[in-house]
Amino acid sequence: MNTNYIISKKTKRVFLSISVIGILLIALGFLFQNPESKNIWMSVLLNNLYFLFLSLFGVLFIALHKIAHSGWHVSLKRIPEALSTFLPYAAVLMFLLIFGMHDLYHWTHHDLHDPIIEGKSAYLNVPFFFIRMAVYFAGWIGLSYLLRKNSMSQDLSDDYKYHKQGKVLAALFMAFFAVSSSTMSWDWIMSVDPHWFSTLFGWYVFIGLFVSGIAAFILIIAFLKSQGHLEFVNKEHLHDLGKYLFGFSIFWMYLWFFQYMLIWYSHIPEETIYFAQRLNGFPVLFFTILVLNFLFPFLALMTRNAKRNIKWLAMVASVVLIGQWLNIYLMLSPGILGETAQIGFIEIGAACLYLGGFLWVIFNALSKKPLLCKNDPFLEESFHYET
Amino acid sequence: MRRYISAYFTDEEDLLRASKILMEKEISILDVLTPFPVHGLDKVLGLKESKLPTVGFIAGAIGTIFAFGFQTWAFVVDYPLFIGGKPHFAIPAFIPITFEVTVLFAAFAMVFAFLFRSKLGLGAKNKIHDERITDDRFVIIIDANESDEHFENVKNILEHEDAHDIQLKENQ
Amino acid sequence: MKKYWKSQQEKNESPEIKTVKHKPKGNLEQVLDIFEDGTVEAKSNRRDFLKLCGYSLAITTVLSSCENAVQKAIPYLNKPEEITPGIANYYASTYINGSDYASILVKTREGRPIKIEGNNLSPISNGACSARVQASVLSLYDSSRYQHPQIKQEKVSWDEFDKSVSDALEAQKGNQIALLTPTIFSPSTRKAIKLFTAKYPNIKWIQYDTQSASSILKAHKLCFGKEILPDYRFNKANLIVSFDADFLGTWINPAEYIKTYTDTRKLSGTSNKMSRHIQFESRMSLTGSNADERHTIKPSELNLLIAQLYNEILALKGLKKYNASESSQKIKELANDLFKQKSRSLVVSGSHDLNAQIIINAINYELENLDKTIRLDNPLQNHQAIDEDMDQLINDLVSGQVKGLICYHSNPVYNHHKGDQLKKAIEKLAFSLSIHEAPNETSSLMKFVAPDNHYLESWNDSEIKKNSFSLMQPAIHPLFDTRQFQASLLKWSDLETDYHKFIMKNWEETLFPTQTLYTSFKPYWEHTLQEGIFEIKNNSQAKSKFAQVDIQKAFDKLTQKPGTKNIELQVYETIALGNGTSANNPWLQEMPDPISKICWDNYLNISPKQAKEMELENGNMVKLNDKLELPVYILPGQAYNSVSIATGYGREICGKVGAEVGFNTSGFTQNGFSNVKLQKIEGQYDFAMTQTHHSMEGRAIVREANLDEYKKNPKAGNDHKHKYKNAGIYKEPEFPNHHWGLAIDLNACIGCGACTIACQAENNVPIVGKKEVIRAHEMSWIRIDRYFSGDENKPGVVFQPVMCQHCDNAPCENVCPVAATNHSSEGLNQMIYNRCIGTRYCGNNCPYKVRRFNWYDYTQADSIPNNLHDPAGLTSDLSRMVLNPDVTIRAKGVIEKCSMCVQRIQEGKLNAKLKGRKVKDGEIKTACQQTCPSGAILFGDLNDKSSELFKVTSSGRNYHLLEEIHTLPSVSYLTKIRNKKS
Amino acid sequence: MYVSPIREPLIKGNKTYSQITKDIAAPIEGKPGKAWYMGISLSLSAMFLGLAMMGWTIWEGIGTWGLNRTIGWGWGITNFVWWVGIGHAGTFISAILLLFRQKWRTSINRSAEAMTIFAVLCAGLFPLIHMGRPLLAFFVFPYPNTRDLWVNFNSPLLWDVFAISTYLLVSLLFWYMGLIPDIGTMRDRVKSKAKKFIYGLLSFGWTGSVKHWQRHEKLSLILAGLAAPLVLSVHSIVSADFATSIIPGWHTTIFPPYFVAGAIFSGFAMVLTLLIVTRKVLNLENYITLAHIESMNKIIIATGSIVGIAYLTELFISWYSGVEYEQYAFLNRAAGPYWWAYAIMMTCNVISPQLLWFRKLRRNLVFTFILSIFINIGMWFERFVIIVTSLHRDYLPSSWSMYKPTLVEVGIFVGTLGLFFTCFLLFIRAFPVIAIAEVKTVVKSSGEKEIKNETL
Repeated sequence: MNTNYIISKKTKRVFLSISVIGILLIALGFLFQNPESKNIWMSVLLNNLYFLFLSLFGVLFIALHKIAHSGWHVSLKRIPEALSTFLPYAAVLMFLLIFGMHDLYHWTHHDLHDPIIEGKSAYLNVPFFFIRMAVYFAGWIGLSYLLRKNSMSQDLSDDYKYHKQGKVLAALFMAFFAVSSSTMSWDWIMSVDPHWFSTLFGWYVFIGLFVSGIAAFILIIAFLKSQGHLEFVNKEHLHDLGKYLFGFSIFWMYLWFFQYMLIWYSHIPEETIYFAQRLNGFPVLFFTILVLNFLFPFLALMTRNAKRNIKWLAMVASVVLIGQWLNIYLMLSPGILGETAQIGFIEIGAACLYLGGFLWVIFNALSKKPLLCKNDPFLEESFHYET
Repeated sequence: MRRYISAYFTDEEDLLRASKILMEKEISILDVLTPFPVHGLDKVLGLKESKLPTVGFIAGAIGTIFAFGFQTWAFVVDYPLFIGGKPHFAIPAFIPITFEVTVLFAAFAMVFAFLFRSKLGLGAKNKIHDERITDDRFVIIIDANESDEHFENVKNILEHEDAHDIQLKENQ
Repeated sequence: MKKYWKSQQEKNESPEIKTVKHKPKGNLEQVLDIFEDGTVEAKSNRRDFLKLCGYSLAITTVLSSCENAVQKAIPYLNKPEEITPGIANYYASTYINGSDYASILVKTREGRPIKIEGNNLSPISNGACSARVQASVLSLYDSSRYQHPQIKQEKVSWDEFDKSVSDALEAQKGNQIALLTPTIFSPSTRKAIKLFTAKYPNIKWIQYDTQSASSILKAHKLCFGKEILPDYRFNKANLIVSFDADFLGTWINPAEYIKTYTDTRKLSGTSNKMSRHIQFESRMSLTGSNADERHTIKPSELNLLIAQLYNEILALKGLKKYNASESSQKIKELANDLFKQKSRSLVVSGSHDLNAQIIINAINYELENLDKTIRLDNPLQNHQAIDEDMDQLINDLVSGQVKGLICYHSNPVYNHHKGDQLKKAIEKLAFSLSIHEAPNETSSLMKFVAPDNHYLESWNDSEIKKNSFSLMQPAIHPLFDTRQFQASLLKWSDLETDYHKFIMKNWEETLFPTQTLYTSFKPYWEHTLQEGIFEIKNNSQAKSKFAQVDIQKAFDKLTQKPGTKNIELQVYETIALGNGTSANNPWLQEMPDPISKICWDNYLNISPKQAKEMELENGNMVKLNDKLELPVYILPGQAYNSVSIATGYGREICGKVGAEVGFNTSGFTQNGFSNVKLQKIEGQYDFAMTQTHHSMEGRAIVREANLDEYKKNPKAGNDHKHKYKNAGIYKEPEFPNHHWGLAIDLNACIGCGACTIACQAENNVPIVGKKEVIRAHEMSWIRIDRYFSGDENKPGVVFQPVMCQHCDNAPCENVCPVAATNHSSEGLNQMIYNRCIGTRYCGNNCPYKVRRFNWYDYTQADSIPNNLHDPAGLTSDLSRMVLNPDVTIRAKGVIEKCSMCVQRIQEGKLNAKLKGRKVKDGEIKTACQQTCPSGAILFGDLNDKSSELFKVTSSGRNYHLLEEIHTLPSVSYLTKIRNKKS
Repeated sequence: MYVSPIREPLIKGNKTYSQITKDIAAPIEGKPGKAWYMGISLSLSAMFLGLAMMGWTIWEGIGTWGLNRTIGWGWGITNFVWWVGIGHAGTFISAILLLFRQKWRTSINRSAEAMTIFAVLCAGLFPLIHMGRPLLAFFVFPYPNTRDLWVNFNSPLLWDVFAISTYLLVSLLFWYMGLIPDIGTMRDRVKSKAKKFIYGLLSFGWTGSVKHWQRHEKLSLILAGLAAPLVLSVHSIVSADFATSIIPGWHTTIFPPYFVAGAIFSGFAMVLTLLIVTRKVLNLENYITLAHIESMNKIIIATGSIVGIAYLTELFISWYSGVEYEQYAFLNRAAGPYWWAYAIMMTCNVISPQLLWFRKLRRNLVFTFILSIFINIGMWFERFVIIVTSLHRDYLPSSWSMYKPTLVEVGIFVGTLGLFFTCFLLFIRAFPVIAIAEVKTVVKSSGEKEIKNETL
């Protein structure tokens, strides 16, 4: 069984051309859109977060299944591992925000005379913001590196101690992530609207992260399978991933709905203003997001066969990926750019540029190790996976 | 009067094997009775996928439309009240009940469909072949009306596949 | 409710009824017109039904409520001319209780007085009523009243009684007998008394007031040669200084003073003039709590301060000062300010010290306030008793010099500090006759009891102020076998006339000639009776002269009394109970004290500092003078080393409601103060407090500003911290026709609580009793929140009436599972009692906590038997007569709350409709608004751009309570403006 | 089906199918012991006490409770939410663990589902009797009436009516469908004619036919698929009772998922409380093994941590919000007059479950039992804290008040405990506590060797 993956030249060309298209679109954007620095920084933040989330999903997926004693995922674990290799790049990109804070975060302005924002200054201040950022990345990168290392060590030895160590690392990551996922979403996304607050927000962002990660995961599997790899991934694995996509799309909708409904219901201005801005400024986008992230995957993946068909699954996953990108866009842009913001060349171009680079990093990482791990005590279970 | 063969097994693996061979030999199996669901047996016997999910989906969809429609009708058309300054057509507030009714309809429809299709229910008088079937016996029931030769043939196969006991029974 | 549905159907079935549509209709029929009204929603009967449910208040009576079947319904065989079932009649009358006075309208339904409203024509009470007046209607239906004449507790007929009394009086002809009454300011009564004492010259008439003003009377006698209570005109004063005079609460004639005081303090429209009020007192009184500047002093320090102030004013005028210790900076400043406001200031004092009152007179004289803010030509006629007369009487009774006592409407055994001696003396008397409405500590000692009528059953007249007359007329035939005092006097004087005719004759002789409008008496009389009041125009501009009094002597006496280190006790009367005459009135008992928010009790007020020293907490027991054990209440603003206690409680012989409530203060004088010993003892006492947290916690609940800030910016103190524009996800509701609303001027509201009792009477709000109030189960629909701020020894006080805010985005409506509370198309938050299942979810979700739940069966409207909780006996057939038939009584387990007097709104709309016009602004008044003595509450249509309400709510002072949570209340508040010296 | 050798066996003692049947049927076939009689008399007395108190409440009025004008809900709704929460473990185990293919659920799902139903029954009583007019409770149903009134579909309490009744019915269906094959087993085992008739009737004519099994499995799976979001929805809707309001401390968007996590947390605690005793008394240690206890403990620590994070999130955001009412509400929770309730909640729900990170403690029965009771107490106080401390000091300080329960309220709560345990005790005498047929499917799914000395 050949489990090694080599990036073909064609693939490399595709990745490169995605980035080039991105650059071209950005150039067009500069020509026609007259972007302010705000627009540029907004795109940087948006794509930073989006691809960081995909990468974080990689670590999360492994950690989650490890502590749940899951067997079925083992044969697939190289892919999330590869996703997690993007984290250091994401860290560098996030730290670029040092130069864009003024454009992105209203609360960094000095002459506000806003008692509410002043009241938050113990938390919302630039130094602490970056200290927290450093802590998050240190934890994520460190633990994801250790988890990958642990996985490699298991490949070389059939000693179960690596299995046990892996569980400890996974538990540590889960604990760290449980807190940091919420705080990061407050820091980086919620504080864009510095008056607004919602306790559910962190979990809502988290579930978006999970859904987009699953979708990316499915797409990578579909791509690799189309290249003739991953023959050990059977329909049962796909079915489970399909169920994940299906189930978590519903869960995303559940959280979206309750956050919206509770605010709609109480109708307290300091909360409703968040949705009022989005509904008034972006009515189409507002509902498109619901369709792409919930209605479409829900209907498309309802039947058993839909979840077992790789092509169909990949198509749904692509839609969800677009939906989640738009979701983050709508969380950020009304706060940064106001209600008149539009998705134009700059936004799409920047996304393409990021996507090319991201794919390059991921597939590079995939090609460095065999696609199938060895010696994992649950590996055999994963092969014999059936309902 | 109907005759049939009851073949008793004590292990599901034997049962699966025997069923497979019987199916291959195109010997018609009337029924297989087991104390618990034996994994893969339905595939071996070539049973069609159950339509219960479809029933559930349709009933659920009816529930959705009914619940949402009813709330809308009651609040917008039949008796619009001013409540808390909210619009009469208060979509977010209608969702929870819509969801619950959907689940309720789907669940009940499926359960009734299951009972109806399986002829199960309060006071259903299905024949109990053997009291051990609900304990530890796996039974294949084969039509034995054709001929003695057929019976022998079947018996041989079954014995070969470790059948614990083979009986010829008659139906009143 | 059922009944009306039936008739609705019948109505639909019988077309001939429609033909008589334009005939004048009763209330009931008018209400039913909602079904017929074809203008807006003719098709939808159900919606109208709901409207009706919301207005269910307006239709269902106690007797035909859903829960109780109609037992008997006896139609009028011959309908009395003036009574139309379902339509209220109003009779102008007068409320007199001791020295309390109000010109009123009595609202009667089907012959029953059910509510008292103020008479707008009266210049004294100005259409307002105090809480006591509002509650007086309930006393009419008090089953503990004397129901027939008694001799030695034996029931007798009036004939027998009169004969026995006449015999007894004849027998006592040689002995001195006293007739004891409170101040009588009814000219006809005075005349009757004169006739009576003329027949029995051995009878000496003595007046006795529990709240005496004799020092003022005597001071005026000395200073101006007239023993009068002057006419204080607070509305003419720019600067008001009060030395311990609780003129908004209980001092002399508060009903009038509240009106005149608040007139100068309301900031309406363009006017931004406002008087300044400085109060010196030891107890935090209602007046003190409204002052712009309040100084806490011990009672004994009062005299010196008055003297010093006088000295400083003399100094400012360049006159010679008297010999007194150096005044504080504050007094100097005050003198300065007063001097600046010469002839536009007013200095009053509640002191019982004659010398203090002399100096006060001198101060006002020096400030040239006489004939400006104080007039002597229209003196008040109440509180005329002189303390010494009563002291003398008690001495004479004790010594046996006076051998008989006729006691009318006063209860000295209970409320005089020598009550114990008096009690023993009365027991020994050969002749004792009581003329009281209900048994009390004095009347129960007496041999003869001639039960008096309730004032709503009586004829009378009054002259509260010189030349200001009013008439009292019965609104109901006496409920019991009683006879009014004056009629008894006439009877015993052997005059064969009834008192009604007696009054008429008296008026014909004395008052009729003073006017020129009417040439014959009958129309004059009828007109006056209809209006209730009569004034003799008096354009005299008498210049008052200050007589030569020995100021030096008075001054020395004031300054010589050294301040003591002792704990000083003041006995005061509460707004609700006064001297305790109405102790059996549960409405007044359950009315929380404006300052302490405690009801059903009195207690010893001590200062926070003293409480700390003595390690006392609220409800700890103390012993006063080794005699009286009672709980303490730590009253912010009580002067250190002084304590105070309310009288009127601890009644022993009284109906079951008032008996044994609180503590008897007998033995402590009410006039002045006494030194006491205080000692902490074991025990903890539960107060029935309706508010237990006293700080606003820094929240913008009552918004206030000082006058100078307000002058610069009308929005001062009312700046919205964060207002979001276009924040709503859905549109704000709109109301096409009316949008009813209320505005409450926090500057005008003095916190007196009259509105709470008016609401109780109007809306049949049940009484729950002390135990239930302790459990925070009180039912009041409107409450007055009182917050303290700042230093607890010198606190600032604000009052805020809070009722249902009728939010357009009402949080309560959303959550009711059965839609029992919803919004009317006129912006009212309505409560449908018969739909309510009592989840209390609405109450939880109400940010104002104005919803009230029927925890028990308070009204006997519950379908389960034997579970009545009626501590005040208000479900007896007699007491139920007071219920307003336009308002449903509520069953156990349902929520109730302020309906913005929807029954009055409906009545106003129907009246307008009958006249074929729209409702006029100001035509409809809610019960709380109607009674408010300071006019702090304004009802109106927010949609009507020309309405007073619209003007007021568009002002910079207008704000909504908790507007940041976007409930869009229809009730709004106007900021409180203080006039502190900046 | 392949099972990794490092997995612990799900059923111990190398049981044959027949032995399984016999072991699980034993409690029904044998005579109840002293402990059972003591248990049932205790719970029956508690139940009757509760009934008496309920009667008193209905007769006299809600005034017999400690509520007041400020605090409209107290013990009643606290108990309601507590019981509903407990009622979440059963369906969670059966539905979500079924979807996630956690095989260990087979030993515990039956009793957990039964517990769910009993708990929901107890829960349902409270909204009923807390009403001022419980006799008119039928008003909450949208039935056609002479006045053509409908209910208020916007009210979370109405959503509750639908959610709780749907949940009860679907759980009942789910439970009963699972029971049918086992009732068949009982029918075929019992000797007495009467019992055979009853079990025969209740078994719906179950034969064990492969077609039945095929549909039965499909039905279970789809019902599980429906029940999973149902579980989420039910407690989310219960949380909406609070979260839709405008009361600080109630109105917070995290409530729905956090309530669900808390519900599962408390549900598992109650399952542990019951099963640790049940497995001992009914000799089912081979079926409900330490591995099961450990798995449940892992869910407890996971959900407990989620709840803990939610507490901290609420605290932080209340400060971050800059809204004075929010800030005060949470300050008041932690440091106000009810600080002790908050402290109990934090200790029992957040701090003590963290001990379960130690494998030794996860597998320690005594510790787990005590902890499970702690959690039950802690979760009760969580609801108490949310309801009472938020209400007693909300917007206008003038209305601030205190709440003290009366004996009537306590009695009703004790009564529902009695009802719950009565039902459970009757259940273990009437039906198999463990799903016999399902356990038989996993008896072979046991690993060959166990990895010892795990530290996590």
